[in-house]
Amino acid sequence: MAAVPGSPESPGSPYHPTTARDAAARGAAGLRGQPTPSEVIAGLRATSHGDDLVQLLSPEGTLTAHEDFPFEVDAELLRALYRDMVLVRRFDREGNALQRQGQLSIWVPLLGQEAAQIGAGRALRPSDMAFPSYREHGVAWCRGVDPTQLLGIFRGTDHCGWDPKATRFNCYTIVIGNQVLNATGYAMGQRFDGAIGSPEADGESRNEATIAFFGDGATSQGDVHEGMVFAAAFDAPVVFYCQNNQWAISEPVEKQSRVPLWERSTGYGFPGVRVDGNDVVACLAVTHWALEECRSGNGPVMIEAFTYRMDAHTTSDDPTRYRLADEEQHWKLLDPIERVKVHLSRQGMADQEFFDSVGAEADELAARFRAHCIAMPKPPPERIFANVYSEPHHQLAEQQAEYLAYLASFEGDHDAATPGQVTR
Amino acid sequence: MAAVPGSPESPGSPYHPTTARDAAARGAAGLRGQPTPSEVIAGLRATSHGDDLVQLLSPEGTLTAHEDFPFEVDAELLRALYRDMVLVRRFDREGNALQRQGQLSIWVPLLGQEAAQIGAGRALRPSDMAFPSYREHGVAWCRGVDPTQLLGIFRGTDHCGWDPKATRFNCYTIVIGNQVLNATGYAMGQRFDGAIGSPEADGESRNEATIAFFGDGATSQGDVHEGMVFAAAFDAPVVFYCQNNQWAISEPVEKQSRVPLWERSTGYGFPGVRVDGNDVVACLAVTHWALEECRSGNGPVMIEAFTYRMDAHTTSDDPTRYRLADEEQHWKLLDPIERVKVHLSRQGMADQEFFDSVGAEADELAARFRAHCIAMPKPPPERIFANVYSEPHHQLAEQQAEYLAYLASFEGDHDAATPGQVTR
Amino acid sequence: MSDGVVPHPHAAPPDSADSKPVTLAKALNMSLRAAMDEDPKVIVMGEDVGKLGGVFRVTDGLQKDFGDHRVLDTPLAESGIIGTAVGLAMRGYRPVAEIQFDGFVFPGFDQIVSQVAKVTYRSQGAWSMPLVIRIPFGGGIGAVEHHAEAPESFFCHIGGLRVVACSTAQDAYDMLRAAIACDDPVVFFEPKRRYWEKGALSLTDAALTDAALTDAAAERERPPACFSSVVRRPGTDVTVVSYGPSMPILHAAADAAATEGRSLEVIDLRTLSPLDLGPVLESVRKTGRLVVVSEAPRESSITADIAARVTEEAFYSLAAPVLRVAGFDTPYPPSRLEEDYLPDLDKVLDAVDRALAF
Amino acid sequence: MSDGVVPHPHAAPPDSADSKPVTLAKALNMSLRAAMDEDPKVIVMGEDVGKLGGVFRVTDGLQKDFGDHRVLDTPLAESGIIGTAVGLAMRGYRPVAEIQFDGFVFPGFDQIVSQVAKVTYRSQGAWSMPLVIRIPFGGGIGAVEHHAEAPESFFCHIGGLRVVACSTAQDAYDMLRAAIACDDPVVFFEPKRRYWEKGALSLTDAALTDAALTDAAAERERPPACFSSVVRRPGTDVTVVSYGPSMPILHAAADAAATEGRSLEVIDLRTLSPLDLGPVLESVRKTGRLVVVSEAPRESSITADIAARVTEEAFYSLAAPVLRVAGFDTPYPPSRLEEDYLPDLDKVLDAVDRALAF
Ligand SMILES: Cc1ncc(C[n+]2csc(CCOP(=O)(O)OP(=O)(O)O)c2C)c(N)n1
Ligand SMILES: Cc1ncc(C[n+]2csc(CCOP(=O)(O)OP(=O)(O)O)c2C)c(N)n1
Ligand SMILES: [Mg+2]
Ligand SMILES: [Mg+2]
Repeated sequence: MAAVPGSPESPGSPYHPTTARDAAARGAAGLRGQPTPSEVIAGLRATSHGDDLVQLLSPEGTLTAHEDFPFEVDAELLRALYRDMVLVRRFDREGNALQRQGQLSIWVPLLGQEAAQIGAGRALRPSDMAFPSYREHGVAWCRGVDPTQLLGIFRGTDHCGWDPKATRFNCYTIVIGNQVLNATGYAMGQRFDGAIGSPEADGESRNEATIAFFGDGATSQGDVHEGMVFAAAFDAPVVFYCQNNQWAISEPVEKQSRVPLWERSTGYGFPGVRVDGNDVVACLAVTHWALEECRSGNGPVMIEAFTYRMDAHTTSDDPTRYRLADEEQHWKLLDPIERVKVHLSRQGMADQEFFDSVGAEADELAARFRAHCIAMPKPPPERIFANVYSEPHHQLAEQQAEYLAYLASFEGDHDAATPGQVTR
Repeated sequence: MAAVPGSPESPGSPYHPTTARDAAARGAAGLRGQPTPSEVIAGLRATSHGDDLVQLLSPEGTLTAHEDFPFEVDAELLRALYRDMVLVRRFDREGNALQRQGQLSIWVPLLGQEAAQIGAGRALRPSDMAFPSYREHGVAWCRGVDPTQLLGIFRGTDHCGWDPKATRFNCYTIVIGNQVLNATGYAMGQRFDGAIGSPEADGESRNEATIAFFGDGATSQGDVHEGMVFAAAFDAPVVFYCQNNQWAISEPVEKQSRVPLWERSTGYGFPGVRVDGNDVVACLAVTHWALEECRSGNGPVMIEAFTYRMDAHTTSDDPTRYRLADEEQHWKLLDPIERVKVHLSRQGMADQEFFDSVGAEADELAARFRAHCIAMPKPPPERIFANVYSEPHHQLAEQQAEYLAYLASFEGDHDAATPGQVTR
Repeated sequence: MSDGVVPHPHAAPPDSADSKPVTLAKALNMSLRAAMDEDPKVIVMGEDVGKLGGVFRVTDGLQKDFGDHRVLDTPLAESGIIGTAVGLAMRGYRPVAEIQFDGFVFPGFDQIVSQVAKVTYRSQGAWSMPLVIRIPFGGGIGAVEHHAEAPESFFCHIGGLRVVACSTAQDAYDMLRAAIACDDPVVFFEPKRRYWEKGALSLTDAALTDAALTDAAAERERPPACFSSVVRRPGTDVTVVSYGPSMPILHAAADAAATEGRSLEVIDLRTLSPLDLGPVLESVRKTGRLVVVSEAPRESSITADIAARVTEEAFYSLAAPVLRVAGFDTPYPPSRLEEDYLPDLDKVLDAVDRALAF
Repeated sequence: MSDGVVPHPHAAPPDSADSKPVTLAKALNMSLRAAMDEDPKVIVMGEDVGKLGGVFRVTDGLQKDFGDHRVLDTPLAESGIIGTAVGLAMRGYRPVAEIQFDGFVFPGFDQIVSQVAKVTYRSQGAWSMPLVIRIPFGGGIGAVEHHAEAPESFFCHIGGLRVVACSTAQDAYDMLRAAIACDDPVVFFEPKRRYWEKGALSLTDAALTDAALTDAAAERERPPACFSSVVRRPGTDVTVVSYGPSMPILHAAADAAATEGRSLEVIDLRTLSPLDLGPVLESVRKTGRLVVVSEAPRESSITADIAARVTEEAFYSLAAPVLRVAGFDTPYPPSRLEEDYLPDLDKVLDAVDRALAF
């Protein structure tokens, strides 16, 4: 990665650019809505990962092997990963556009995190289980969830548009971090079922693992801690996959931790790795390794994928209020897709025709995504009462019957009543 | 400390004596209510602390200096610490006896943890603030809380019998771990007030610190994690003082962590120390150091006081159901009071007269404690409604008036009605 | 039992071979054991539930017999207990999670509100959530702070949960079996101060089936449900309803009232959410007067809900407003004051008097 | 204002120098600013409250002007926010903690139940707990899960807390000042879908004092309180009460009913715990009919509580049972269904019709 000004080892407070003493020193007048110099340094610092980062494919497109994470990489794999990332980015951008056009209430962009998600997602086997947060559209893609199934949440037609059990990709979780405990519990179940630690036969094994996705901000939540405590206590085969995208809405990662996030794992006695989250090959190799550790009974494992949220937090957010364009510019140089493209081209692994065909496929996907979105109807009111319980529930049945009867009472009205508007 | 069988470095699973694989290997039949061999080893292992333990006064009574924690120790100090521990143990035992005799609903014994508590308690300045859990009778003693003020909680006459603000010793907290966040918040306030980091004048400073007490079991709670996250984020002058007494009711510390508890601090980027919790001098020296770190602006700091709960969890508990007498016997050899007595005697720092006088003082204290307890009356019913709010509250005023009128309605009854019994 | 009236639990148990007096705690223990015997997916988890058998010994001996794969001593963290139980349920287990005391459920509250209660809804039914959360609740045992609370109303306010409370050994056994068999999450309240009281326990097959529990309900032609309310003692003048720990007080009140020639109809709600108001409404249409008894504070509570709904549905039948005997809107007081705080015989009789005076 | 009747908030604000229309969000912002200006111990804390000014911009500009010692961007953990706020309050601060959305208060629930609400009681008054927990609440903004809930009933059930909800810019300003000035913990609900609606804001001194807020209360000779309920619009046929986001619906209903010759009396509760039932009872004694409106689910809720208490205290005045227009007992639905879920004009008018039909 390119060297950047403001080394993390610089004296002062590398992880604490805005301590009280700093603030006291510059006085309240120092706070003027613009990032202070120390904040600028902190922002840029975040691009400097320290020596501990696992990287296989450099931003310049150079591929090197890593002795701890051996992984066979061929042209086919790289092309497939490239295609995944381009397609995912394309429909992600379409999500933003649909929101701007009023077709979605909100969209949560993954821009910049394609490698972190595709690398992890492609390391999973169908029999593994994944617990996402809410930004994991790339992982969803790898799990076979059709992108259109993601739309309901953001259009307000459902809370989860895919079958989390069949896809082994849980519903999105919005309450920060609390899915991490559910993931740990699921992994405990895998262990209790004897689905780990059995010998391979014909290169195949029935061993399973679970992966939990969460952000840098989430690491502060008690549930994430308890997930790690339980996983360690029960040797649960779970990979704690933290996408450190440097920001939790407007708060830089320095607000959550003084030290790199992967180091949390040391306090619990299991391994942690920091991987270049913009390097899809490294994310794949490290996640593959971590899942294997879990499957063979050596879980849990923590991965910090060091990446960057290149867009706003959501379409409702305005990042110009809290970070500088310089920072975003810097990370553009580290783009996760570009480096794969450079490598493919330079190594003669793909020609223009390939890139064009992926581009065309992406446009088709985007068009289908858009068309599907626009056609999605308002669900019927019965949906309010459906699936609250798995077994019959007389009280809700009564409330539903009463409400439907109430709605029906408008039907005779001359002005073709729409409930919720004045109809009298 | 004496060497014990079952080294923590032995292969197998030093921190996980009862993993699923162990259990599977020996089958369900291996579980017979008695500790398994691996559990016995784990229990004994817990007495072996590894190389990282800070000890100044050995169980055999030998005092040595520690280069990281220099501390001046003289005869007067040692005699005072001895007296503290003897007196505290004496009224603690009286608490047990009062419970057995029906004068208390429950008592929470500190037996075995006198050094951990007196060492920490005596390191505090009056201006420091302490947040106890529920077993910190020794710390209460150091804060000037009269032992009789502890009785109300256990007799059911109050929820806190001392003034937590005046004594700077918060009320006991029973919900495991949640006081740790309150302590962190208080310490944040100390920092915001500028009560840390100012230069000493005449050896005196107005710098303050906070100390939070919690157990080994508490480390699993999300609130303890969040306390550490917030403290690190705000450079709060708080000492996280974990008394690892090896047990959380019936669960050995291995259920909570694979690694020594002090190592948690490394995941947050602040220092952690494991101290011999049965060595009052080491506890004093290390806590003194930690508080100074906090006062000078280098907080937070974590201390793990490695000790042992020599009695039951509470008077309601029956430890014979889950641990062996051997383990308790072993720890008797490490008694926190005995080693001070040996040192005082051997060094000629105290004679029999001194020991006798302390014994007599302890008996007097116990007698006063007992007499006070027995005389404690049932509080008046108004107490139910008092201090729910700091400001007037019409709804509770009404409920109180109504209830007192209801009670008064019995007063004319011929059979001298006691509410709560049939009076009609 | 088909008329919804069961024998007075204080009456001597029928002396038959298949019925014997056991403590409520023992009945729960037997219920867990039977469920675990029948279905290997039933697992028990919590703090100290293993070798210790739980602080109330409800899980006594289970780890010994079923192994530490199926009876899990967990780290000390309630959110962790509930949150991992959710994951285990997704994996196909039927976890029975123990919260050691009522006052310690709150660290796990987010998991209950945001996951336990919503997983099925969110996933449009793809996940069921067959999870039981056992909570010993209520006061009267002289305990320290946080050990004597009645938090049931919080859970009744959460759509997606079922909430029940048992009051007899027989119900303890049957209802826990039914709760474990239910594919929905059930918050199961156990009246801790009644743990050591003995009651008849019959293990006939009928008692084990859901059907038996919903008999009365089915007869009133409402949809099947795991649980239903039951008239414990018929009467004509005032209806008194409660659940869990206060039920013996209601029986005592009915006895005392009878000596004054007043006839109380005693109803045990058993299910708190959804409420099974059928028997209550039927009774109120007869008596015209209702007293609701609960240890929980009044504001935004289950007693308020019963009062509101009964008034709405039986407005013209009521000769008096629904009266409540409940906890004050304060934190739970120091235990030497709990007899002033808790519902008792006098307070219930006083409320009955007031209802009759309207 | 002394008769407890304030002008219709939809009426044009009086065009005077000391009154100007501002959004409800802006009024809250101004209130925070004024409180911080006056008392250096007032601090603001939460997620993104600093440079971003909060996701709703309620804290906009405060960090810039008061510094990051007094406007704290905290780590992402609600229990941490509430728990450290408790410690800061013990240290003498008056923290105003922001919970970003209603559905995210639950990780902090234990701190609220076990510490915030109990610290004063436990310490026999040694600690006061001058802490305000601000929660944007309610639906109607087309948001994703957990962003549209109405959790107020949970807090009303907790002795030791005060719970309030504002509905106008003026109240937003005054009530937040009063909440910050109060030595008790106040859970302060803000109707998020009304944040951008403008209302008159007068900053006369009278509006700033507690006294003005409790005027009506004082006249009814009840003990002083931070907050009181208020008749927004007098009427004679049916009393309709609500709080926060549904208030404009009540005004619209009163308008619509007026065209049919029916006169609704509209009451804004403002304080949810303790309830200030005086104005409601007074009204019901006149109208005989009460409709309570709230977005919260019905079971064990604030609407149940109002129904139960009003029925108990005004039994003979009621010509109809208290009717409720409230959320269903389900999780909050996907937002395209929220217009079906939420109270609206039709539902309120329907309830008014039903009340009149009794
Ligand atoms: C418990 C909870 N608190 C607050 C929020 C509001 N919120 C949504 S996303 C977010 C920031 C999350 O940051 P991070 O964990 O780094 O994930 P990222 O969004 O960067 O992927 C916050 C505060 C929430 N969803 N849940
Ligand atoms: C939140 C919560 N859960 C459960 C309990 C019940 N309980 C009381 S003490 C205890 C064990 C505490 O162990 P530890 O933290 O090691 O402290 P120790 O008692 O050993 O001093 C438990 C589970 C509680 N008080 N609070
Ligand atoms: Mg982030
Ligand atoms: Mg312990």
